[in-house]
Amino acid sequence: MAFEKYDFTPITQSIHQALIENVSPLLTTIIEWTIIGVLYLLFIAVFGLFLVYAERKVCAAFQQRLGPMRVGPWGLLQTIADFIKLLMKELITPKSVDKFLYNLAPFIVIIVPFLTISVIPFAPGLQSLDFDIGIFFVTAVSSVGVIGVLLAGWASNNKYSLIGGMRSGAQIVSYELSVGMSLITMVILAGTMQVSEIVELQRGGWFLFKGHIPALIAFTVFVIAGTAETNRGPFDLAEAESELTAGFHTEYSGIKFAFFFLAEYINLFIVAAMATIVFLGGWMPFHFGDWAAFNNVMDFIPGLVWFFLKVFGIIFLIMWFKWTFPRLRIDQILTLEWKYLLPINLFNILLMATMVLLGWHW
Amino acid sequence: MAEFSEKYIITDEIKADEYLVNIGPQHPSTHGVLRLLTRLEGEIVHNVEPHIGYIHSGIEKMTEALSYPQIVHLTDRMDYLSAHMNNEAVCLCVENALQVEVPERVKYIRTIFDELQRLASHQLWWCASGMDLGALTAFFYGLRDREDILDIFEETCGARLTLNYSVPGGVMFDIHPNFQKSVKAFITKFRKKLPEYDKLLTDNIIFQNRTKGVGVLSKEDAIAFGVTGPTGRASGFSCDVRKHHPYSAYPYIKFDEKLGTDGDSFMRWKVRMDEMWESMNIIEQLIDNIPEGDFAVKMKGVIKLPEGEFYQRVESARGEFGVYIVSDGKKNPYRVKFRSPGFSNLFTINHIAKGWKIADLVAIMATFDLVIPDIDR
Amino acid sequence: MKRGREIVGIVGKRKPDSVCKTSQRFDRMVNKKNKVKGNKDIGLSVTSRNKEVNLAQSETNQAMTNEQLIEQLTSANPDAVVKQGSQYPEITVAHDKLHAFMQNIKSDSSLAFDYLVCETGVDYPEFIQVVYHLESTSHRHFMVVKANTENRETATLDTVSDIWPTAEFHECEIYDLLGIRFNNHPNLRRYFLDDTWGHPLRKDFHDDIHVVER
Amino acid sequence: MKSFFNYIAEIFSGVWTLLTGMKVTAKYFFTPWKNVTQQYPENRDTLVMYDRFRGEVIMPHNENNEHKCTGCGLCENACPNGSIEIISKSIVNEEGKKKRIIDQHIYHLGMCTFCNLCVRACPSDAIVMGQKFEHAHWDRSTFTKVLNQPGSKIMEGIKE
Repeated sequence: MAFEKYDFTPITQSIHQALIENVSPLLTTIIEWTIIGVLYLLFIAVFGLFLVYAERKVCAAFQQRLGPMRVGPWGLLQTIADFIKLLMKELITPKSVDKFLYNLAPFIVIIVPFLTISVIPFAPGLQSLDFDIGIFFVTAVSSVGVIGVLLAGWASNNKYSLIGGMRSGAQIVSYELSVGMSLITMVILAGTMQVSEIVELQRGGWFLFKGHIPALIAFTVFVIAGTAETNRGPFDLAEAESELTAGFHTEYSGIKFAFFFLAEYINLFIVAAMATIVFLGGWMPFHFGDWAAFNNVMDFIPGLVWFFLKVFGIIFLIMWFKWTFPRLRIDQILTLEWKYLLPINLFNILLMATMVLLGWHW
Repeated sequence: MAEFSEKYIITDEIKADEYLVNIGPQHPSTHGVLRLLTRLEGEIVHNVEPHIGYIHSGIEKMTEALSYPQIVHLTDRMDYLSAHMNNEAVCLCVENALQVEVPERVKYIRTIFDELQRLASHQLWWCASGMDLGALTAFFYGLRDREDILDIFEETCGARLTLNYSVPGGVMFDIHPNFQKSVKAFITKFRKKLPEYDKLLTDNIIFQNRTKGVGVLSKEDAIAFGVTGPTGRASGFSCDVRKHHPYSAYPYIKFDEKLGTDGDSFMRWKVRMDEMWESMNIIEQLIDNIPEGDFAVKMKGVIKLPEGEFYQRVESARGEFGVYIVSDGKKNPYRVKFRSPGFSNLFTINHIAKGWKIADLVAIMATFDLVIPDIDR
Repeated sequence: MKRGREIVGIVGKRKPDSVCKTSQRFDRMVNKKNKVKGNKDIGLSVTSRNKEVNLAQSETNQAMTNEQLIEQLTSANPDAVVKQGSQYPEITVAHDKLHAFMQNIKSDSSLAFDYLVCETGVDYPEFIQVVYHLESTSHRHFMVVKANTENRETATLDTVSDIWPTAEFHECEIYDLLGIRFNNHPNLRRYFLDDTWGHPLRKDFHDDIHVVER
Repeated sequence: MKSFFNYIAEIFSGVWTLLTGMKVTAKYFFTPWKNVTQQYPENRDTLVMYDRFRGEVIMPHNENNEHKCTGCGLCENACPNGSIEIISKSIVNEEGKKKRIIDQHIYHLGMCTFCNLCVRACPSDAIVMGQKFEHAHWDRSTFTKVLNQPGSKIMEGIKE
């Protein structure tokens, strides 16, 4: 197919080939690690900044405002200026905090997206780790982040932070379940946990359309639970600013605060990316039945562009939630999970399994 | 005063699994510098003790050195969201004391301004409590529509917030030639916007779950605690001064007093939303019928009240606002007391927030519509 | 703790354009649900006070005129001083009989002053006066009760916070600004000012640091 | 069974209310030309204040550097904050009579609450409310202004 020409495999292969011919295998591995690390670091920094800008613009548009307009054309450099400000700010460590845990928490929080992002295929051949248990890895690793939030809440020696941390703990632990369940639903359909293979299986059609009703339900549940897991409104109880001022990161300043901030947006990206991969066919272009002319045009758009288009679509949806709805109360959040999402999910898994068994999917 | 100091901080001993949280003086949901000393167990509120006085400006003391027109301008600064009602209260009190009958035109203008001010205040309340409940977009929609009212104010009075439009004997200026046109344009526009408010929050299932049944204030408690305004009416306490002790042009018009039954946060919300519709109805009844005439009667250069005590109640956006003037016949009052609705309303918060979660405390505070300068005076 | 989500319905009369369909649908649905459960106290409750200003009076048996009111009060309390020609019926009670008097006018069904509108103090050269503005929510009477302290130095009065809870907070304010101690008050503390301040609404209050006098 | 249907109905009606809310915000998102933000310092040229706007107290002078202030002091009395001070001086006019005229009409902008009482009190309409509202300044002393321009005279025909 036409979009095969955007495959990144030849590039990565040639770099690997060039290295292995010239230096020792150990050095090759080290250099490759470094390149990947730097690339991800750059991606996270740039994409995080961009997402912050995008959020400010999107929320401004929802609220009939213009958003940042002063720094750079249309305020494009605003987040960079903010980032520089955060870098230069004094790192305040309050007197009676648990210093070790207080300093550790932001790092745990920022490490998680780094780990998770490694299994995400951005485009054909552009993926650093291709486990055969990729989905499992994502669900396992992403729940580590809550430890950072809990540590931050506990170590800050601040009651607001503690409440925020505890809320976040209860919330994320609950919603892990729904995220996992809805992913399992799709794993049943796919028959594999390998991320690249899941994307490959959607060549003939996205899972959202292939699995029709149960996939749609799973997608809805995944988006809701994903929003909750990233601590974003209407589930932003952990940092509910009208109740807890800033929740678990009240006492953090400067770059440590930036870590929390950045991690939130990268987690947002990861949720959107997982939804894209599992439900919307990852980097696969949109095909409409047997309409060859349309499909060929779609094939000319590179996989990377498709991937990010879908990711931004879901990020926009999640932002739309945040800027429309009021915040839930902690018991209502748990009610939503245990009384609504979980039963629906369990039922949905059953439905999906039946469907796959009987071959009712497309 | 030392014997009272030990009671100053904590009224009861803290139990083993309780902890104290200071909500305020600088907290996003207190809308000012109110400090709520809250005893929590986990997230459950056990006791709330309001501490006020952070922006006490001593207006009652200041008035003792000012003449009556000058007092009027100070009342803008108390409940800045119902500035015109406060102005009107002082003016009515002075006029009653002097037995001055103001022209019909003044009464109509004042009533229209009252209702516009009530609309502006309720809009700010709507958007700010939306923000308290986490719906930030509501904040901007409310401010956007409030802007139109403030423009109308600015066109006629020259100020947006601290109007100082009523003066003893009338109003400061005649209405602007565009006034009627712009008010009508605003009402046409706002009638379309209010259902949008409902769609965005009132109907929203998350919002309803957050507010329904939360913070119930019974009718008996509302009366006993002197809770007035939309907050009291949501509990079924018929306390509308406009109905029971009509002043200005209120006797001439037909309007409903919106009474709730449940007294929960949702009812308080609903009563205020309904009052906005009612305010628009009132304005529409008056705006075309403003009689011709003077916009003020000629008062003496130095206004001296006869000896005696005078009390005037008006319905401000937050409840019953009262002015109590004790005059000794000089040009300055002997003593002025402002009965502010917020002061009485605030102190029920311990009574009704007990046993609810900290997020509900925010919802209750939001629906109480507190303005801190009104409480502190 | 009761966490019931009773449905409340629509208050007052709304214009048709204000009726929100989704809300009604939701209400109807939950109503149905609650009926199944057998909750009787649920339903749309539309109340609105209509045109008559005197609705409250027609609900109750009779409304007294101000003269009748004064007459009834003075017959029960012969030593109370009635001021003539004032804006509202006004009665001055001796400070030692204040609490009993207040209890009586609250509990007497023909008076039923259940709403303490305003409580404040005025500093006079010989005494400090506490002024109570009272209203009856059933009869819609309005009355002013006054009580003088014995002197200005040891100004004390009985609290009425056990009769009207709102008085508790107004009395704190009066204590803060005028320095009247209220006996039996549950939690008399200063609301606005620091302990180092005097009582600024007293006429002899002077503060060279904080107060600029012209 | 009925409770199960209620459960389902609750979910759908709940989601429906959420979608109505999202429709409202979406309406504004997709009509960005209706945005209400004003880019303030940039739109200074087109910014028109309402004619009654109370920005500061000014004393209009005509082309002959004449004003209408007689120095009667009514505005000083009317001001609640003491932001107006009138310093008058005695001169001998052409007829040889002693006459008090205004020397300096001092206006403390920093103390002014823009209540319009001074303008109302003025019998000869000498002072009016100006439209300027950008009063922020580095130095507090600039807030004390002398309203009558140097060398200005009182206009002819203004009654004492």
